[in-house]
Amino acid sequence: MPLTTADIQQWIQQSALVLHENSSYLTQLDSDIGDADHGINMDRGFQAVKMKLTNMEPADIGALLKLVGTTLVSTVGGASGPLYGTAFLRAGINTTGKQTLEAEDVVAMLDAAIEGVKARGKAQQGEKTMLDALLPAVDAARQAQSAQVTLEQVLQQTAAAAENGMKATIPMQATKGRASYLGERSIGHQDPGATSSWLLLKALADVSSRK
Amino acid sequence: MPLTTADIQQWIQQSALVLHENSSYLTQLDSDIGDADHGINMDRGFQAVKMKLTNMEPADIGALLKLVGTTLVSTVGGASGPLYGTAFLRAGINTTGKQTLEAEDVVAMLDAAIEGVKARGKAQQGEKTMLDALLPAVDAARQAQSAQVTLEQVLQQTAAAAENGMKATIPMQATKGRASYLGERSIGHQDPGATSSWLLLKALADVSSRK
Amino acid sequence: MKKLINQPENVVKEAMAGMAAAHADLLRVDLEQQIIVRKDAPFQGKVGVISGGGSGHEPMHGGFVGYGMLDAACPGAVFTSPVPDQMLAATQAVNGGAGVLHIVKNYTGDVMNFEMAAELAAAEGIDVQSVVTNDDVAVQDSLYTAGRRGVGVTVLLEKIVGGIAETGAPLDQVAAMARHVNEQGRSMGMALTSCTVPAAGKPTFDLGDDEMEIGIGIHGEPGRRRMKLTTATEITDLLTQPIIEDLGLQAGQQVLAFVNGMGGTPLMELYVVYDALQRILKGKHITIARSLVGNYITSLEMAGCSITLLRLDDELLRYWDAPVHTPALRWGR
Amino acid sequence: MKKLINQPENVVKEAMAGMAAAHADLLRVDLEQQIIVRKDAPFQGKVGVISGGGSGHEPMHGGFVGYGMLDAACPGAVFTSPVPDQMLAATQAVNGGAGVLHIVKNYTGDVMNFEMAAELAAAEGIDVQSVVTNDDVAVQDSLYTAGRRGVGVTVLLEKIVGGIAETGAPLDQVAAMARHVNEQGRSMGMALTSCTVPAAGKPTFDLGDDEMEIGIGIHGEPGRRRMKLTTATEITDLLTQPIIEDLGLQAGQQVLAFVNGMGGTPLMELYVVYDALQRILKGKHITIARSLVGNYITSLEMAGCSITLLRLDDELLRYWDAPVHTPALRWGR
Ligand SMILES: Nc1ncnc2c1ncn2[C@@H]1O[C@H](COP(=O)(O)OP(=O)(O)O)[C@@H](O)[C@H]1O
Ligand SMILES: Nc1ncnc2c1ncn2[C@@H]1O[C@H](COP(=O)(O)OP(=O)(O)O)[C@@H](O)[C@H]1O
Ligand SMILES: [Mg+2]
Ligand SMILES: [Mg+2]
Ligand SMILES: [Mg+2]
Ligand SMILES: [Mg+2]
Repeated sequence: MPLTTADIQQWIQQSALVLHENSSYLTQLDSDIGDADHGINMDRGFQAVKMKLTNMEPADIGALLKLVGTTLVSTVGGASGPLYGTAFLRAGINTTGKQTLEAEDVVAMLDAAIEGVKARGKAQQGEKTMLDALLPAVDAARQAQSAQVTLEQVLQQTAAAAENGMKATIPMQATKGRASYLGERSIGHQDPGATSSWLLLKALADVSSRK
Repeated sequence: MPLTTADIQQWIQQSALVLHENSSYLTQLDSDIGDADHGINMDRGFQAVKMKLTNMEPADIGALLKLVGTTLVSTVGGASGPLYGTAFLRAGINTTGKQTLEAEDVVAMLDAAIEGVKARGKAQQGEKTMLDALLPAVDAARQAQSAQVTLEQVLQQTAAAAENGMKATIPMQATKGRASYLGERSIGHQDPGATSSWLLLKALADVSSRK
Repeated sequence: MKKLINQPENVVKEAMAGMAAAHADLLRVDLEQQIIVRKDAPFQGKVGVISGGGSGHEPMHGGFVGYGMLDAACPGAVFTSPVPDQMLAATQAVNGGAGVLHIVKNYTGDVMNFEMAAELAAAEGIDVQSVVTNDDVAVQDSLYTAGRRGVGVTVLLEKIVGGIAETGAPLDQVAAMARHVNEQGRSMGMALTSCTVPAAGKPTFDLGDDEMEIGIGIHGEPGRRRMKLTTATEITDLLTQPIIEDLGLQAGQQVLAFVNGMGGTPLMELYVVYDALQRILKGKHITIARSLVGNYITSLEMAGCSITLLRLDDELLRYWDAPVHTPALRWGR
Repeated sequence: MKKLINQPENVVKEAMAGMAAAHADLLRVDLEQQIIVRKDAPFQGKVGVISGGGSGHEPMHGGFVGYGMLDAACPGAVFTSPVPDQMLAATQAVNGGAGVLHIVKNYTGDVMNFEMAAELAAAEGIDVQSVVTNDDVAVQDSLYTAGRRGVGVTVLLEKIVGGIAETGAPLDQVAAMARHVNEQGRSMGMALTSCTVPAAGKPTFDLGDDEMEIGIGIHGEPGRRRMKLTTATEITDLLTQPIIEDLGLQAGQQVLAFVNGMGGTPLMELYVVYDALQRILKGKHITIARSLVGNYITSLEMAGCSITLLRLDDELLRYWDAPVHTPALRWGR
């Protein structure tokens, strides 16, 4: 079963919930190698998104995701604001006018989102950023989709790959973002942005499973 | 045996030693009801006195005590500087030209010193200040002297009365000096200035005993 | 104890040396006599204005030496009144024949040391008058205390009195203005944390994680009472109401509102307190004609703040607005 | 957490409201758009100069808005870059037709948000140039980092660039001056204690009683290395040598020496550090032509300091000395 606009709405609501619940955890991760605000930033952004969504009912998935993107840009700040903001904006542009997403649409959407993150942040895989969760995730999505499994399974494998990617940031030395200032002292800590990326993709898989 | 100029020199040196050793203790007492500097102040003053005395040999007891007084005024600051400074100055004036002190001279000297403290600080007995050690001490000295005991015994009873007076400051509510700002919260703490007064009089008794 | 110092016993001297180097255009610092003097003092025919007190309250007083404020300051050891020798040297250094005003904060030690200095200066034929500030409403002004402490008003008074002295007003008038400012102002302070006297090496008092001290002075003395920590708005109210009452401030009157940091509290929080204060005053129809927000009379690294209100009249306003050029306060030139 | 605040989520707004009330003569504070604008902006024909960054660094940047310095500031959440909407609103508010300079500290978030704002402003036909400050020698400027952080030089740059903008210089020249200042300055900082982000509620890092962090930024990030606490003189040396080397400072050159407090360190200690600094420079025959000592770019209540040296030429000196009138820096008027 493809994802509908309502499912994507669900995803965003679920993301807001999960980020709210994990706000202290993300901030704690950011204390270790950053400035102790990542959870606060993400929570502020997604609470603003929730507020926005009580007042309007976007017509399609593209409109919805664009709204999420512009709201995040306008409320998150820091590094994660422009990055996640651009990701959702690009995802929205990629899905303009769509009411449903099949597995291949999801792959295309993730691709577009991640291209946005790369363009904005100029980071590559292995620099200990959210891309280390996102890039393996979209690779896994692509593989699963070409293996013709169900959409639910695609999304579960995507989330699993994000989780592995997130964990793989622990031994990395950061060379982008605030953690890079620490040099070798950044090694041994999990990247907060990679963690929030996993939480977002996990929320999408969970929504799809619950259908 | 009367106290000689050398004995008074001894007393001042012994006082410098005792105040140095008790500097943290006095400062701790002053932390509780003041501003955590009484030990530091007294130590600074008596170290300056010691320095002065390495360079000059006052001709008589009066000259010696005046030198102590002016040095304390110039180096201690705070409340205790003018008070102890005036006390030693008045003691010095009272003993001008003297090479020895009999018991009655000691009583007269203490009287003069304490009059100086009262004139400068305008406090009375029971206000939780150094006077609560000094006034009972001079009373005890006067009584002992009229009882015709030895000078050593006079000084021991003087010091004992100072110690009792010092302890008696614990239940008092301060109405003079910095501790008075605390109102009832000053109750239950021993006054730092009364403590340093006892240490000074104890040092005098010890010097006399050691003769 | 974590401080940017070398030996505790040298901190005052080294800080003075730093001031001397940083403000050579404004100040003459005499490390021997331990006084900070306006570079171009004394001025013939101008009343010299000096102040002094224990160190650890920076920028007060050394940071207030300069055009339109103090002619000299005498820093004592940390939290310890300076000694008469310093005050006498400062008095001599700024005496331009029109006499010298001693601005003294009401603490037993400060009062007694300045008294001795005034006696010595008088013996030299220098005309000295002393004004004692005692604006802290946290202390009852009764027989049972050493009287109210001099706190925040001292800063405002030094500025205003320095302003009138700059006009060439005679000593009587300068001293009268000082007494007038002191009468028109009241303060109260609170602490979130203690402070550590360098030579003592540990905090003067201990405060629980959820506690604050209300009615503290500026020497790390404990306050009148300990309370559970509450919001900035409630704290501001706790400090402001006694001031308003004691000053008898009425609707329609105008004040200078001064939110002072104790040294360890960030400016952001002081502005939060100022916001609460201005709402309280607005509610009572008291006009804030001038304001001052920042660390001006501190207590080493203590976290906390004090609030001072000074009732303004045209004259106070004029001398507050008059040009001033010191390391810590500067405007109009 | 012990702070003078109400709810952590309101602290930035309430501090802005406090600033609005305290500095109504200088500032227009828009709590809706979350920008602080010079009261009389925009000025026809004058380049608008704006800056912005996370809150918690007060007085930077809001305290630097006024004559001769910034035309507007955009405060973000604590330690979080503001969002493009704020920057765009500030850009619009100060655009007097001669274009707008964005002063951006080099942090990934700040750079990206300002980039987006500049794109939006360009789309509206506003001429925008951006200058990124990156003066922190604690960070290696290499492929392996996000580049050096913008720290103390930002304060000096905002003053000097504000000075030249006030003369009516065109955008190209104002931007070139900004790049020049950035090239001539370097900084390094250290912390004795951590700080606590209000919304996080506990210290960002833990530091032993005898430890310090060397090479910290201004966001409570841990530094490059942890060391045993040592004397002010040695700490000053640790911070100053890399700056001198990196700037290639030579005997006979003149500098502006800036000792900055991180928020929780008393002024007395900053002067002790300044004294150590001036002795080091004197030993190398480098002349301190101007100085600045105080809390100007802070990290909440963190105890510690940073040192900035800016090599001066006649032009920099002229614009540094030019009149300025902001809440936090004022001279010449
Ligand atoms: N250049 C970049 N590209 C991709 N992600 C980045 C980049 N820089 C930082 N990030 C991500 O942003 C996260 C930090 O976000 P956040 O704490 O909200 O912002 P800030 O660092 O401005 O405080 C990091 O954990 C990292 O995953
Ligand atoms: N008016 C006074 N008369 C007599 N002794 C006083 C008076 N005021 C204070 N003292 C004494 O001074 C002591 C404090 O001295 P110190 O701590 O050196 O000065 P300060 O209070 O200025 O810090 C008190 O403990 C008290 O005994
Ligand atoms: Mg962060
Ligand atoms: Mg004391
Ligand atoms: Mg004292
Ligand atoms: Mg941040």
